[in-house]
Amino acid sequence: MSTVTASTSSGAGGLRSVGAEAGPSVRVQGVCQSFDRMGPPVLDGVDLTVAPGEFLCLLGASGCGKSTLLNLLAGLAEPTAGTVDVAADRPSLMFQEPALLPWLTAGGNVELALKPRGMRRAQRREESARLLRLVNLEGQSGKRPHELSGGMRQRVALARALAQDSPVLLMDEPFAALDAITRDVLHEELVRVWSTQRLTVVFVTHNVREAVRLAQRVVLMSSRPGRIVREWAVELSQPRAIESPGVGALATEITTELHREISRHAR
Amino acid sequence: MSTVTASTSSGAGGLRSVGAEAGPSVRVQGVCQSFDRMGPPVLDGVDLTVAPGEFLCLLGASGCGKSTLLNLLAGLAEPTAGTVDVAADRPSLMFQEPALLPWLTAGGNVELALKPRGMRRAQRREESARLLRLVNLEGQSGKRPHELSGGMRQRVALARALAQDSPVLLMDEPFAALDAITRDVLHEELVRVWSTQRLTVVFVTHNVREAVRLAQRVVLMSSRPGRIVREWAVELSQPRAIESPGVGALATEITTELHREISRHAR
Amino acid sequence: MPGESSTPVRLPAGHVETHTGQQQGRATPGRSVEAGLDALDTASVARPRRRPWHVLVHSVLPPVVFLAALVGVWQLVHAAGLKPSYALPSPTDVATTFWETVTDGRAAEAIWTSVSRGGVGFALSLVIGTLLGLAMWASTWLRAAIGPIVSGLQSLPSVAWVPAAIIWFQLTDAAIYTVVLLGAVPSIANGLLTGFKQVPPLFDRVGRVLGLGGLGRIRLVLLPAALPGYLGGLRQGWAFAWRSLMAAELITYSPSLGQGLGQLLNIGRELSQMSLVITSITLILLVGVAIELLVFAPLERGVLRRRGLTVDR
Amino acid sequence: MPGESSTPVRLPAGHVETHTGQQQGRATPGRSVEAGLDALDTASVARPRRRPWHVLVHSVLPPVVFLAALVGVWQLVHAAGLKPSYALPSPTDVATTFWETVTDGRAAEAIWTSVSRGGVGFALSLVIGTLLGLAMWASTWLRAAIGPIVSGLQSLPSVAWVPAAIIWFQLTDAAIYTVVLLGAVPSIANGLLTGFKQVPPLFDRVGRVLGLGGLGRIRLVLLPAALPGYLGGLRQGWAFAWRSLMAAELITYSPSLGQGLGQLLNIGRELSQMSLVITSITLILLVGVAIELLVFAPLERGVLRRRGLTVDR
Amino acid sequence: GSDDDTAAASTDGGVADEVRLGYFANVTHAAALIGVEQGYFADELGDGTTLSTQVFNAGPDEVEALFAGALDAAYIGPSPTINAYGQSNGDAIRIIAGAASGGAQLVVREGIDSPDDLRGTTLASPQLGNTQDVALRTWLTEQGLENSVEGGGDVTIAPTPNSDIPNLFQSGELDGAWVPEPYASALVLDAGGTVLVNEKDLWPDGQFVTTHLIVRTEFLEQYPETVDALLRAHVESVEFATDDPEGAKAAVNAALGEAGGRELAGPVLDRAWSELTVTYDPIATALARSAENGVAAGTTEEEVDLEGIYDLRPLNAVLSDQGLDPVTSEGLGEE
Ligand SMILES: Nc1ncnc2c1ncn2[C@@H]1O[C@H](COP(=O)(O)OP(=O)(O)OP(=O)(O)O)[C@@H](O)[C@H]1O
Ligand SMILES: Nc1ncnc2c1ncn2[C@@H]1O[C@H](COP(=O)(O)OP(=O)(O)OP(=O)(O)O)[C@@H](O)[C@H]1O
Ligand SMILES: [Mg+2]
Ligand SMILES: [Mg+2]
Repeated sequence: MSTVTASTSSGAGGLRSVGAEAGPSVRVQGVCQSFDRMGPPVLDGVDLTVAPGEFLCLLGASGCGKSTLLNLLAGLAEPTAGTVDVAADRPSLMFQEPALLPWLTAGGNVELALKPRGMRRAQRREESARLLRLVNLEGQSGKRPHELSGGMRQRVALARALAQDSPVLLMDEPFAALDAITRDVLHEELVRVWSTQRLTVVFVTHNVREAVRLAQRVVLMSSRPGRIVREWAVELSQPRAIESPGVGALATEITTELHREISRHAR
Repeated sequence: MSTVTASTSSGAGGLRSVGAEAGPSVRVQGVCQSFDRMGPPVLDGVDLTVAPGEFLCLLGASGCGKSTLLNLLAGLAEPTAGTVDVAADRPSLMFQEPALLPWLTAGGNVELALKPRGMRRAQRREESARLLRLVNLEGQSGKRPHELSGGMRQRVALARALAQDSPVLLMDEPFAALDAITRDVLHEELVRVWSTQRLTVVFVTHNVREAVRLAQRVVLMSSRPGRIVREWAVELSQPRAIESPGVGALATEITTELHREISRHAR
Repeated sequence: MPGESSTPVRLPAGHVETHTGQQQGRATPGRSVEAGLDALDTASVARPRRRPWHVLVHSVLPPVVFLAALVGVWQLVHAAGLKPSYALPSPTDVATTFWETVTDGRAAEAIWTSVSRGGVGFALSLVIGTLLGLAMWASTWLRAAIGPIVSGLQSLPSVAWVPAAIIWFQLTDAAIYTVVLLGAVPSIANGLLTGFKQVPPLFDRVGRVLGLGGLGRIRLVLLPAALPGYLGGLRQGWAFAWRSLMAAELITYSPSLGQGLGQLLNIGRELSQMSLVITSITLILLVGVAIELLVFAPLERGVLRRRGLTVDR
Repeated sequence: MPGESSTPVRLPAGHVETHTGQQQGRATPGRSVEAGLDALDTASVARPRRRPWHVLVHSVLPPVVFLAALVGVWQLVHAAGLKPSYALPSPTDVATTFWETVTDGRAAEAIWTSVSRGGVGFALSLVIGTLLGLAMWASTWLRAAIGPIVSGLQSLPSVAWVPAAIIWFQLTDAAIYTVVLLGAVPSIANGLLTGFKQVPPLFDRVGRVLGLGGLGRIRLVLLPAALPGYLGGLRQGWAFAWRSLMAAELITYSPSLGQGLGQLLNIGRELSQMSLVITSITLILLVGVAIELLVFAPLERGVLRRRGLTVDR
Repeated sequence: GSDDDTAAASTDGGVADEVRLGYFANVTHAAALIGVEQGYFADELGDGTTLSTQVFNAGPDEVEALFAGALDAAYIGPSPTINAYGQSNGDAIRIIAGAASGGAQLVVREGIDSPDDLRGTTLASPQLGNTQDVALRTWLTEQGLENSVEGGGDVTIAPTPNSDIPNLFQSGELDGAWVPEPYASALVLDAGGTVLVNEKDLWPDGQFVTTHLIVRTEFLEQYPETVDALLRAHVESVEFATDDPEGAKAAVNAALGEAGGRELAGPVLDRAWSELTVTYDPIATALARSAENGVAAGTTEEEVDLEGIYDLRPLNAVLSDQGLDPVTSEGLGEE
């Protein structure tokens, strides 16, 4: 299904040309997902709409279904019920694990994402070097995944996701393995790329401050079953510092709510 | 080497009986490690001593050699130069990735760590259920790794590490994939287990607040080459709240230093 | 500060990609090229239990259609007279011979003789091959000493062993088993080694960190990790065992040893009786297919499913 | 607030485990049981380049010792007179025959004939088997239709094909290649399929997320991911090809086809000349070992090393 | 089969507990087939000795089994016999009787009427260096047609297993074949071939050896009484075959079926039978000449010294007991 090209009637118009006024970038309606017939569904009636160019952060307890939802958005699975619409030929997804191909070098992994874009060899090499520089991995492009540290692998995966140049970017805890400083740098880069290229970003994280630092909207999911339970619009202006009081205040509020939500369900 | 049983002269005395007064639990002296003869060494003259029962947090930029150092402590690799002494038959190590065995269920993975302890089957089952309950995974013991979320896998790995019941516990970013609430709960559990069982813990994290929340001593590593550059003794009393001002203040100090350290080397 | 900013907006048709739970998009024309590949991709999503007609259409029909086509082509070639009928008998001739062979009990006897020999030989090879593989894994010295020879042995034709086997074991079942063992053991040992070599080193390190000794690591970590590759080795090992058995059966026939499929085939050849040759080939093939379907395919499916490797594709 | 709390303390001997960079702990007695296993474990750590005598001791010596032991046992058995010397010739007899065969050029001719046939046959099988494997992977229907039959074909002895091949292609090289193809193609196709099945589904999903089409995913993701398993399949495929070739050569002899190793073996058997039989077996084995050492072992080592799978154990 | 090398010695030394007899499921081994089918062997061996039979597909396999001590006596063709004798330096085996003679022909496709027509053709023989192969090469050379083991010359000789010859002949791949019975008859009757040369015509008295009865030397020395019993049964079979051809043919066909083979079609069996002579005479002259021819034809490197290959004393004793004429070894062994 990942290669579905517009299954609805009139097949006109490039998919990339979806403007802000054209409709939401992502629309999830009444989506349910269960993995075994016996247990409770993992997702149960999720409704979510993301406007083009919006930066959305998804929060929720561990195991509540965030990755499952991203998989559905990326078209890697079919929902058991409900519909998922994504206004992109192929949304780019950064998996929770780095998911690098072990037989390719760091550079090779990034270049692989450039191939479907029809780039020539030399151009690919150049672009992948630029992206690796962006994620602070200059000069590491010849290393194979098993020779990289955990955080370095995650950064290669980030570079690969950016290489796809898709208007919709789905990210599953992309900065979990990075030190505070590197992460700060990448936060800045991500915000820059997002605003200049008008990307639609769905960003999963466990770091509430990070969510507030980045997002225009923060969405909280409940667990067992996974549903959208709360939303916050973040009206702070960019750039925001992650340790700023404004971010801290909203983060505290969200954490409290998260705490309440989790204590209601989890145990 | 991992199964070396005291290669030095007098083979008397149980290894587990090393008391606080007996000497350091971990001693690293002038350790160098390089992976290829050409490039600069990853670790270059690392000296580190950890007292029995001490809780030490290791901070450092992504790729500075923290995991490499833990591997050396766990006896999974030999240093290119220098000596590594660990006062434990077999230190328990939680890898940066969950490293679960895919053909075993969550429970089976935990039970595997109980086998070398000579437990009977029924006892193993019981103990693994207890540990999974500890990490908030009650009732998930029959699931296989590929059916678990990222955070759940990490928690199974934590349960497995605890199952080993070794006096030395090495942890490589164990809570990176967990939501704030679950992590708080596990922080408490870890501190409880550590203080009741007088464990020696070496804990790698990128979350400076987490480090201050948990550690007695925080150690900062430089990168390229990896060396110990700064230490802080944390004199706050346990239990500490991760969002408490005391933790925040020290965390800010450490972050500043980390920032300085990283800007000196990284770029 | 919190506020619901998600006002539903109409989606312009044709500009969005839709995935629905009803999978109705699947049949859209133009996708059929990729459908074959894509239909296999969605593993681990709950799906309705396969109904009987589904099994029929997807598992039983294809081989039947294929076989029917094969027989059809054969009949056509026969009818066209490209080859004289003693060289290429007609399907009906073969069916008659086949039926005779089955009804007069020779088929059952031959199958039983061969399969029981093959089973015993393979079981022995399994034990010896696995032990040899383990020993070669554990000892670098042994691996250096006999590794290339074991691989070389794999490429020695079974007939090469026949004289040696006869010299040592005379015309007994032992000689036949020797030939079978020499055919299958290297393949199984090599399969195990190949499986071991592909085990991610992380698993072995996990075993060491958990305090498992060398043997414990092999038993609890390495062997299960290498299982998929090892199964592949077993499958090939069976093929070697079975083929070696056929070669061994060609040497001699003795009432006391019973008449196996290999001998049946040889009789067909000796008598230049193509329909008997084809009948024997069909019987040998049937046994091979049955072993595959009853033993290896379910084993493999079980192993792969247990570790979340895609089976449904 | 910061303070150095790390005062070095004397470590009590015997209570700590020591890893040193000099690896001097390795030779400690009492560890020898595990040493074999452990010595293999420390992959990916820089080590000094192997010196020539090291290569000699660890790679050349073991097989030489093993072969010497084998010849020694053989000589003993011969000297003990358990078997008459026409049944079990002495090592010297065989050495003489071997030397004659080599010096009069028959060995070189036979090896060249067989290896060139084997090479061509295997190259063909490689192409056909890979394409067949890919087709079976891509189409569920095809897999259901011919999957079990392909597996069954693997267990059909090559001799079964000889009459059919001769009828269709007469006594030409084509008949020989047919037999070789029928032996090797199923094995290669199955090896590829097995390799594909073991590819972690994550890799395929990565390919899909990156926007690669079905063919792109196969070429850029699936094939490289399955490479280690596929290589195993090729190795077995070669074994099948080579054994089938020997079978074909044993049966078809024609001056126009040249004389291969299989025919040499057959002549030995026809003339009841055990020393020629053993010479041919040795030659066949040598070729097998050479192919393993020159082709498959380096290939496998390269593939495994590139993806950080432990090679040094 | 049996577990021990040499059939365990019984008390009186002359009688074996078991005798392991090998033969082919082929009409040229008619003596063996009849003897087993009619129970002659079992009767003569008596209760003290068990008969176990092994059916082989090829001479070399049979020789290997003899060498290995897995077989005590065997019906076998002359060329494997000579090889076995030569390779063991005259140790391993002895010929104790003949079993069949004649029955080999050069059958060619239509249109070949004289040796000259053979120029440029491909002819088959059953096996490189076997009796028919040597005969074919010798005859071609006598006719002035060049041929060689390596190929080339006026006629190409393609050694091909008997069983594959009819198909190849019919498909036009072969122009002819020098084959033994029943393949010659099958070629003539089923494949439309014509006989260009009948090997009979090339030998004095039309007699040349096709099948022998041989035993392991050790067995012969250890169990003379058992060997006598074997020979008595063998002579009985031969007598039956000559006295009652119809009964013999039926017995052969039945035995073929029982030995795992298929019965021959009536006409083929009739023709084969008429070409073949079942006899206990080993026809020693022919064996010697056949060995010489082998060297001349280039299929044997050095001539095997046949001196001592025969031990016909037991056979002659049996024959004289029954009032039959003795046979001769032509100086190649004991009589
Ligand atoms: N293939 C599968 N088979 C069965 N259950 C699954 C499968 N994949 C996910 N689940 C279950 O679905 C639930 C949600 O998983 P998911 O990975 O979406 O969580 P998550 O929100 O991403 O958690 P985390 O923050 O820990 O990554 C979990 O309870 C998990 O056990
Ligand atoms: N097997 C290897 N071969 C070559 N280089 C390696 C290997 N393992 C690690 N390295 C290099 O060593 C350095 C340190 O790696 P390490 O995994 O110890 O970092 P880390 O401090 O754990 O980083 P992170 O916080 O990102 O996990 C990295 O630059 C990495 O590229
Ligand atoms: Mg997740
Ligand atoms: Mg690390």
